[in-house]
Amino acid sequence: MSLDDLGPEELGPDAPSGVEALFDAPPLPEQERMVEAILFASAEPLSLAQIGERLPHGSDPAEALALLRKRYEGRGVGVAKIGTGWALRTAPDLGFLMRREAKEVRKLSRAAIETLAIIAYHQPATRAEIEEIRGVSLSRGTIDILLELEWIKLGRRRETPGRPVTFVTTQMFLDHFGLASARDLPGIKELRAAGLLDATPPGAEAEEELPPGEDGEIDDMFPEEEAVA
Amino acid sequence: MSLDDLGPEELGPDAPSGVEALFDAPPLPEQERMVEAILFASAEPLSLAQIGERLPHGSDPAEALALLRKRYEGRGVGVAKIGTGWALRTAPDLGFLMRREAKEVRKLSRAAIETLAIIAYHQPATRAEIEEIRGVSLSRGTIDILLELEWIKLGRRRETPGRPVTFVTTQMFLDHFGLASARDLPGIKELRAAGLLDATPPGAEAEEELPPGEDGEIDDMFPEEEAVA
Amino acid sequence: MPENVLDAPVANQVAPLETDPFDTPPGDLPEVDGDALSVSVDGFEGPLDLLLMLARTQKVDLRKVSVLQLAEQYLEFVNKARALRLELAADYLVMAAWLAFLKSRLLLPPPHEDGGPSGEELAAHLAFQLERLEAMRRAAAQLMGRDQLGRDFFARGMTETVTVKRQTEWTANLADLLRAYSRVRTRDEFRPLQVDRSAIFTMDQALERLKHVIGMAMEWGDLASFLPDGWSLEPAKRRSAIASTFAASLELAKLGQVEIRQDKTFAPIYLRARQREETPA
Repeated sequence: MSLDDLGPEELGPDAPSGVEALFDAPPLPEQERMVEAILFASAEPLSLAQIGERLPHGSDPAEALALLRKRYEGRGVGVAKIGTGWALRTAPDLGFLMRREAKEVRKLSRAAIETLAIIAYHQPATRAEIEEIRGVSLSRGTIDILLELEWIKLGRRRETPGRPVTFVTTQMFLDHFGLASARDLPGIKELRAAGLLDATPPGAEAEEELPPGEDGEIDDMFPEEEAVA
Repeated sequence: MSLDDLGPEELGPDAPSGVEALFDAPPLPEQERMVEAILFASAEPLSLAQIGERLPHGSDPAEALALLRKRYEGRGVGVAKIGTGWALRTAPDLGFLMRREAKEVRKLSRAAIETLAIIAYHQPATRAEIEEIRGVSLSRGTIDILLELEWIKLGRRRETPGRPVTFVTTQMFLDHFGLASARDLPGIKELRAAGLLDATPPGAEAEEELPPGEDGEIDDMFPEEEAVA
Repeated sequence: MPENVLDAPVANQVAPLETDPFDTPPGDLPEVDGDALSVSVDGFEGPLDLLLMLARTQKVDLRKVSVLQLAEQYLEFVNKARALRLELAADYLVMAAWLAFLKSRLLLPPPHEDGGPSGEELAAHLAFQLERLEAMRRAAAQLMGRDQLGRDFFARGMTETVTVKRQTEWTANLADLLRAYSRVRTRDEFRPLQVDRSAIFTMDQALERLKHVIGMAMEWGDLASFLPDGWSLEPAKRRSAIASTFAASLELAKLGQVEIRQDKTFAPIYLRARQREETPA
């Protein structure tokens, strides 16, 4: 039996130190401490893989993280899931205490907020799709403010004529709004169930004469829009 | 005796709720949570008086802090006294895990980001091509920084006289900028539409940007650059 | 006829949307108040936004909105705005034309199978667009109403724990990268223009030539007939020659050597030498 096969249980916390111990993972409670320190020190959310990289060889980051999450339950600070990552964040109910820490948040225009919401709920979304939903063309500066905030980034180009760029939301977006994933956007299930994230009304015929202002772009999201008067 | 004089001990956690409760300090465990969140979010160590200022009226910061210190004993993060203040710090014995956090974050220089952008859009690109597009010669350090960041690497040598080395972007580059592929970078028209390109000089709209990474021949790639002195 | 929406105090119907505390700086709000004369489309973000506001005045679920009634409301709004001589952007007029077309489709008996969508299908799609826009607005408000990082909950305040090894991490974000490329490419576009001089007929050349040939032109002659030989065929050369010859003719007119005539806008321009005998001394 090689030393690598020895779990921390076999060796126990009192395992003899020495050369062999260098190859053992520390006991789970110690791993939990380490995950705590690692998450605490990182400004950005860390994925399980990233946490694992920093732990000693043979550690079990998932198990250690699970213990840590439990320990922080109901505390003033908690372990938050943000996309594929994890981070320590203060409990939302205590926000009122931190007023003086609060940064002045740039006031976004109505166009920017709606554009963000459309990208979040319809992602990946092209410029033409955003314009079609809002019924107006996107003004300069709207997309670039959202890029600057790092709330959106480029997705894959649509494989349709013109190969338009698409936009998707980022982990910073999830972090900012305290979302574990884009699936947790408020009301998204209801919107999907009501067909409001589709391109056409439920049961609509494929061939349609559409109101003006539509781009008639062909893509995954709006497959039926090609026929424009 | 006024309500303000009542410490949480007098009222206890089961103090009657009602109008008076609005003026009561929260129960001590709640105060402890609050101190935890306050210390976590603060950018500098806080004195007991400063903690007290942020807690609801009538709280007992010393008592709450004592509880918190006890809770964090032996954890991966601890309450540390720094000068006259208190702060949450990672446990000193776990410093070795944090070494990679001790980074000085600096914005990339303008020359470096421009060079990177040119490589991203025109890869594989030679030094001469980068210089031609930027109109200035490239300093050694610029390419070095990008190589060191592993955002660019050496591509195939160009089969032209002198067989110059070329540069291409890496997977790390894509990861850092949240791109699925270099082909998803927007073209000039899309940059302009997104408001990232401010000026529209007369006649500029005729320009059609090649999608990056299309691997065009060098002569096709820079057709307009021939007139450069 | 539905109630006159322009006269109706609709501000309260707009209200639910404006409860979003993060947005709608003053001046962004649609301005339709009780005064029939204050019709303004400034506050609306395009015809769809206006339609949505009008749809809300029907006080029904958007799924049950009467598109026919909505079309009438919109057309009435547009007519009123025109009667008041308000400038309406083109997209408002395009929408008006489309709604008039939709209205006719809804009112007339269904045409023979011409393959086009029926009025009902068009109406259903419009109702869907309105519902979807409203849904996105509500979603946007919900999103902004969530607890936000740095305002309601916080990341760790201090940035560095251990300063064992100083390491510089270079960073840049996607916006930086895209801006950098834009900057490089724009700089390119601003390079001094280098034109192939062979295609340029300079004003000096034109002046020289015109001075020489105009003396013989006692009758009105089309500007084009004064172009130098070989400059009329190629469009680029022709354009340059016309521009410089025209500029030269203005110059000569100023000097009193040439008369210029044009019957109406964009009509051909005629030149002739100034008739000396007609000039009072």
